[in-house]
Amino acid sequence: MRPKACSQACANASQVLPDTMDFVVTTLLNALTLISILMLVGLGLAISFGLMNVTNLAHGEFVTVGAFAVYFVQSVGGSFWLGLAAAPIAGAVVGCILEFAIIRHLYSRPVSTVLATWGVSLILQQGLELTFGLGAKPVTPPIEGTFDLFFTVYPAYRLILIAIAMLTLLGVVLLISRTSFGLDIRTVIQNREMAEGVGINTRRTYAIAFTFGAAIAGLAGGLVAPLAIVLPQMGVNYLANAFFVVIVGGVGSIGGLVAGSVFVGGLTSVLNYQISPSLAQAIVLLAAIVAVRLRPNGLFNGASR
Amino acid sequence: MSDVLLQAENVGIRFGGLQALEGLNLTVRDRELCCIIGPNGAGKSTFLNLLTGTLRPTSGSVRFLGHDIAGLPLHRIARLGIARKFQIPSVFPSLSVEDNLKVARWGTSSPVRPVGELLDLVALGSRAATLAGELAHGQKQWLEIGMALAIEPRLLLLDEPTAGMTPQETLATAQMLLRLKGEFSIVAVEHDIRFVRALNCETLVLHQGRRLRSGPFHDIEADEMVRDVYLGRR
Amino acid sequence: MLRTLAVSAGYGLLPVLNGIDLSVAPGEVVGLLGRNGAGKTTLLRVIAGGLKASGGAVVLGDQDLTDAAAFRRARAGIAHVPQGRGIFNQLTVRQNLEVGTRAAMDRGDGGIPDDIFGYFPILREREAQIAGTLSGGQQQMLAIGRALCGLPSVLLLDEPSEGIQPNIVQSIAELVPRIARERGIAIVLVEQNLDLVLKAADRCLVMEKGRIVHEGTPEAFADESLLKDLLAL
Amino acid sequence: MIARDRNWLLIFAVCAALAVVYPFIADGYQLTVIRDALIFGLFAASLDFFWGRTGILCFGHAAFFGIGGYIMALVTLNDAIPLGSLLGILGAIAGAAFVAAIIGYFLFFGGIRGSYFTIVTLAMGVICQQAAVSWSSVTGGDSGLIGIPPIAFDLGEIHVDLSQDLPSYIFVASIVAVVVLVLWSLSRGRWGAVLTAIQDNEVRAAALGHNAPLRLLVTFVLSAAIAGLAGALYVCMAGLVAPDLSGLLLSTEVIVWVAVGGRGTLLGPVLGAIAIQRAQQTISSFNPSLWPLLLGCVFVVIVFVLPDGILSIYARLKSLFKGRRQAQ
Amino acid sequence: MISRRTILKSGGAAAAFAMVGAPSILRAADTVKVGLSIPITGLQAILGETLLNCYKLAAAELNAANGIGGRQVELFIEDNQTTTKGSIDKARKLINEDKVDVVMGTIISPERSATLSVTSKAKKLFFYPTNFEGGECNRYFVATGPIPMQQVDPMMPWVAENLGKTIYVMASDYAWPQKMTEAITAAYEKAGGKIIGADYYPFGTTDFGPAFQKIKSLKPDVVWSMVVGNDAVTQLKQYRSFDIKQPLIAPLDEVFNKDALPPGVAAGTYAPQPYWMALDNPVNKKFIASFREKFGQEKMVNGIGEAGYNGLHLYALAAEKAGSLRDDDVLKALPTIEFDAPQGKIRVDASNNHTLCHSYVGKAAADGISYEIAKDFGAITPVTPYCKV
Repeated sequence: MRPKACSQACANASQVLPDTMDFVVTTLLNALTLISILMLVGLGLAISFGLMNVTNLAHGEFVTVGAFAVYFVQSVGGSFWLGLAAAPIAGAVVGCILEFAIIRHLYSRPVSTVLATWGVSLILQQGLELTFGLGAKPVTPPIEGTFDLFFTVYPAYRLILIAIAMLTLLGVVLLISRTSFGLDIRTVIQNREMAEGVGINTRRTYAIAFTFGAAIAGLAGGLVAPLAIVLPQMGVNYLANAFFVVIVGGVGSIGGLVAGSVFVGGLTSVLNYQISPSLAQAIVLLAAIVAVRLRPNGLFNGASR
Repeated sequence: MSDVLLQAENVGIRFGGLQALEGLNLTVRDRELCCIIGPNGAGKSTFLNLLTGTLRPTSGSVRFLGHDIAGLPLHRIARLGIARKFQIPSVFPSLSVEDNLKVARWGTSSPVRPVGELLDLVALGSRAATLAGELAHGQKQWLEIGMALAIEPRLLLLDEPTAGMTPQETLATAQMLLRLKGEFSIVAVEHDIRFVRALNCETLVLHQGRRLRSGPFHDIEADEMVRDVYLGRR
Repeated sequence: MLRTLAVSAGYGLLPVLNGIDLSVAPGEVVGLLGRNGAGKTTLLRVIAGGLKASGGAVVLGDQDLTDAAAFRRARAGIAHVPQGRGIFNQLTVRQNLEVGTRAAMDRGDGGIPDDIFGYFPILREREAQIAGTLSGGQQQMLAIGRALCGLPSVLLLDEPSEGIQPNIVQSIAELVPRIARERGIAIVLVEQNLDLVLKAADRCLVMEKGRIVHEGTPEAFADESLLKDLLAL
Repeated sequence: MIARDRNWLLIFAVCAALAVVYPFIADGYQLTVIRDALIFGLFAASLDFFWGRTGILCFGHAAFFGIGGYIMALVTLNDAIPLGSLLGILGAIAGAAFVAAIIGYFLFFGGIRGSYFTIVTLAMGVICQQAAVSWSSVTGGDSGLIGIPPIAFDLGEIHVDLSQDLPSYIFVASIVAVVVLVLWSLSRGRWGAVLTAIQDNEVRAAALGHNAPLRLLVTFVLSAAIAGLAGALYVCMAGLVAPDLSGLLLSTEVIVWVAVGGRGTLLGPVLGAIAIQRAQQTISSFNPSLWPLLLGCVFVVIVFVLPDGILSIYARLKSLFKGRRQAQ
Repeated sequence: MISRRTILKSGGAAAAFAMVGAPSILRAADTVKVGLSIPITGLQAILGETLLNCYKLAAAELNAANGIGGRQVELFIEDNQTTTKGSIDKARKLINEDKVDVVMGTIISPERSATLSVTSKAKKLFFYPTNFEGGECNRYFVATGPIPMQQVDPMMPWVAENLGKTIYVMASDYAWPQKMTEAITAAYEKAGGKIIGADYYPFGTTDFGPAFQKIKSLKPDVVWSMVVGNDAVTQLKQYRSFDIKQPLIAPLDEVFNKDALPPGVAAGTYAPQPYWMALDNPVNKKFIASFREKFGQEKMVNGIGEAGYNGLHLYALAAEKAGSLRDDDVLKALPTIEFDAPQGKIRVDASNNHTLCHSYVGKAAADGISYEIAKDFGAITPVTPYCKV
């Protein structure tokens, strides 16, 4: 008997279970967890890739650096929350150095940016490995156990993750739309030379925006650290999906980012339950390609323009 | 009526809630020259996009040699015989002038004019080996007209062909077009009144998406209403 | 007010400016004429900082700005309205003006000066509209208005008439000298449209191959033969 | 332009001469090393034909290499199929081309260009590797398919048997030489000029009657087909095919080879592939953990110091020399 | 570089001459060259390090005891980068350039297949230490690790009796777990159990939430995880956070638990292995002691490393008995000898070149690192209907 055949039959059998609410709520929360992570990683990319048109293949390493920050703080005796506070700072520091040393010299050379940032990603991975040694790093979650949600029990830490992700998103939306720095960013993105001409220090604005994106990715890394593996090579697991989120959702808008995250994350979670997870992943990526063909400007085009 | 090349009948287009163009008619006969003028935002470029099939009208119809060309891919439209010169000069900067013209000729199945003749027509004979990106602004515009000629068009659409040109370049361009007038039809959208005056052709004046006046240019120039909304008084 | 001393510049190895000496006083409008490729736009870019000078100096009052970044020059009081206007299409009219005040952050109160709407009442009307949907003429007014929000002492206008319908060109021709006088701004006006220049400028310069070859009052330029000679009309 | 052509042909001739002389000075093992490096050189040239001519970076090119390899393996491992090696090669080329045509259709006609294309192809590579691992009934799963025989077939009078080192080296070297020459003549002629035009301004090219998406698609398909050929050759020489031959790592490596060798030169990537692989194996024997670090630095250094690749050193030296002579 | 190669070449020529002249092992001037293809970088680097150390230990032990037939053992260590291409290149280099007498090492299947494709063509002996799914069969291929039937067949009745009658399988999506699941299903059904679900996750999965949701709704008695490598870390962390009570069987070992897992997450899990550090016999005690003395007191060792260590010793014994390093001679002698390994006495089966391995179920202690032996099934003969060498 092929084990896969069983997997199908069992999946079907499980769908007729009576506690539908449990199923729906858990699926929803699973999807939300994934969406939250994708959204946070994608948020930084939406800024660098979507707005500044910088294809940064070292973006995954910001996630890694954030996760390592949590590991490091814990390993010297600090609490998880201290580590989580250090994560975006670590991401920001690395992002700032990367922007200063490499990216800013390559704004007009997109293909070179791809090469250089991939190189940086290799250097960072190997550097982390040389510094912290081989293998996965242990990170302990701040709270163990589950939380009772009437219909189901769900890991408490995942609920915290979702909440922090939503708050961060809200913060970014407010920052971009309500503050004068947000206005500067939007100005620089639209017409760099003219922004410089009205007295905005565009280099600084770009550097800050890029650093900010790296900080959010670092935060994402800190948040996933207790949940997933912490390893110098972990970043690549998030990179491709995050790019997809940005492309599918439509470049240049927060709404698009949310739409993209819901599309990729939601579809992955739901399909994962229905079919073989490998197939599910392939289908999600193929669906994303088709979505991009049908809506080249993104699922959410027009909203920001 | 068999010599009608392009016919726009009662054309209108609406973007979202905005009626951008309404009730426009234009008939271009074979080897005819005509101009479209009007204030900014009058819808000239939109109208040109409708004529080239880039946009599909929400009402009325545009037919080229009897075909509906709306929504066809650009290269198909080019192969039907519609050449277009863009507002911003768009040549291929990393190819030489000669290669620019060659690439243009290769776009059609049966190019007629040899490259040498094209070079002479647009007065770039001495710069054949220069990279197009290094040409002066006006020369780029001319090269682009040369590229449009290379595909042996039935109809040449020019979007502000003299934008950024000095007065003397503008006049030279007008003379170039007058020389070509007998070979195919030309529709030019233009701001520069001197240029339109030099062409002195049938002219359509747009205003707020509608036809304001049409007729020979000297009639238009004298028209009170056109002077009011567009030309201004001295 | 604004002086350039033997400024030269170029793109790559191609020299465009060869030792330009230019001086503009507060309240004065200087028209810059010349053929395409003479270097007019390049000169404005060098003054505004979009392009580095390869030699010479750019001085504003007693500040040497030759090596300053473009945004520093803007903050020092040089406002540039480039060809094509450079409006932030996706921002509202008001946001465009607000961004314009960035240049004045060290000098002004950060607010949009009221008299901007006096010059351009249409901007108040359209305050909440997305700038990209304005007509060309309105965008030109917004560009000038935005430049004024930075409380500049020097205003560089590059082809304000380009792509603008004739009747709006006329009103710009009237506004430019008025702005210069009322606000004491030195204005450099680059134009192809001879009528506009002759109407608005106090003094006219003719450039050719990167040099200033002729200087005179607009009245002197009214002489047709001189114009033909200089501009090859 | 003509001087550049002469330079290229000169370098090509030198390389060809070296390739002819090499079997006389090398032993069998060294021949196989260079032979395999040449196959990856062919792979690099295939990527360069697309990337160098269109300016669009494909980050999943190993997918086509892997598809070619798997098809070759499946055909030659199936005893029922006659003319196994020959059909395998043809099938590998056709299979890679077919997949490229499908993906390319969606992307090019969907208006996907630039970084978007890069990212989507990156994901394509990930899917391909995952499919090769999961679909184990056909692909042999993560351990791949082993026992692929060396290329051997009879075609009329011609008898081809590449089980020995020297014949296989000659076969591979000739294929690489021919393909590189053909791609080069394609890319400098009409085809190349139109592609350059599309790269410069696609809308303009379309308005002149060029079917830009189709041109890009055909170029992409051709490039993928050659990658498939390279994959087919490699698995026969190696005797097996495995999922990571279509994976992200190989996709990355081939980009480095092209970038180091010189994008758009076709010959440079072949040399880059050989040089880097030799360096990699040597350094790895000496200190394993140094290589990834060094690879990363190579990426960064290339971008800043040698953006046109090693082949440009020759042209640079020449112009430097000329400049000096003029200065004197 | 050139001089070194020349020396190697002349050395090779001398060896060839010596072989023709005197077909014996007794030429103490030469060394026995053992080529190691190890994943030192790449995905399997943690396990690679332990494996390499075990080879070094075995070589040091042999050399301290007069080598192999009086000849010192020389290790040629190459990093195969955990890739197919790297494994092929390095195997070729070891055989053709370094002219090694035997190739050993590799961990995951692609490394093994790639190395095997080179060694089998060159008719060179290749010793593979890792637990594998079986299926590959070659005269010159010697497996010193267990195949699924050795681990699973004796264990399933015990699982059915002690842990429960239904199992849910979650695994990485590749050949070993798929073959394992087939073996588990067959043996478990014979023992009266039932596999009620199996899901295979692609490598690099960051969220296993849907699997835990299934576990909650399917309510199996036992969860059997074959999520491996880095993903195992993610999977275990999340498994704990969902607060699932069922016993978990997971293919972990002391090295992985210590170097890769957060403290305690593996506590209480079961694992079938041919070797555990907790084995109470003098050979194992000595093995662990000398391992720790050489590489550090806190170091752990696992079944893969032990199988590598065994492989080199088995080779040495066989070569000594054959009095020759020729591959065919060593192969002939190999099934006739026995080695007193840390896991117990082992020998290579003549019919398939697989090794008779012991089978134990270990249960992880509260620290999540070390194991206690939950059940000893004794030594199991490898039975491979598909393979006859």
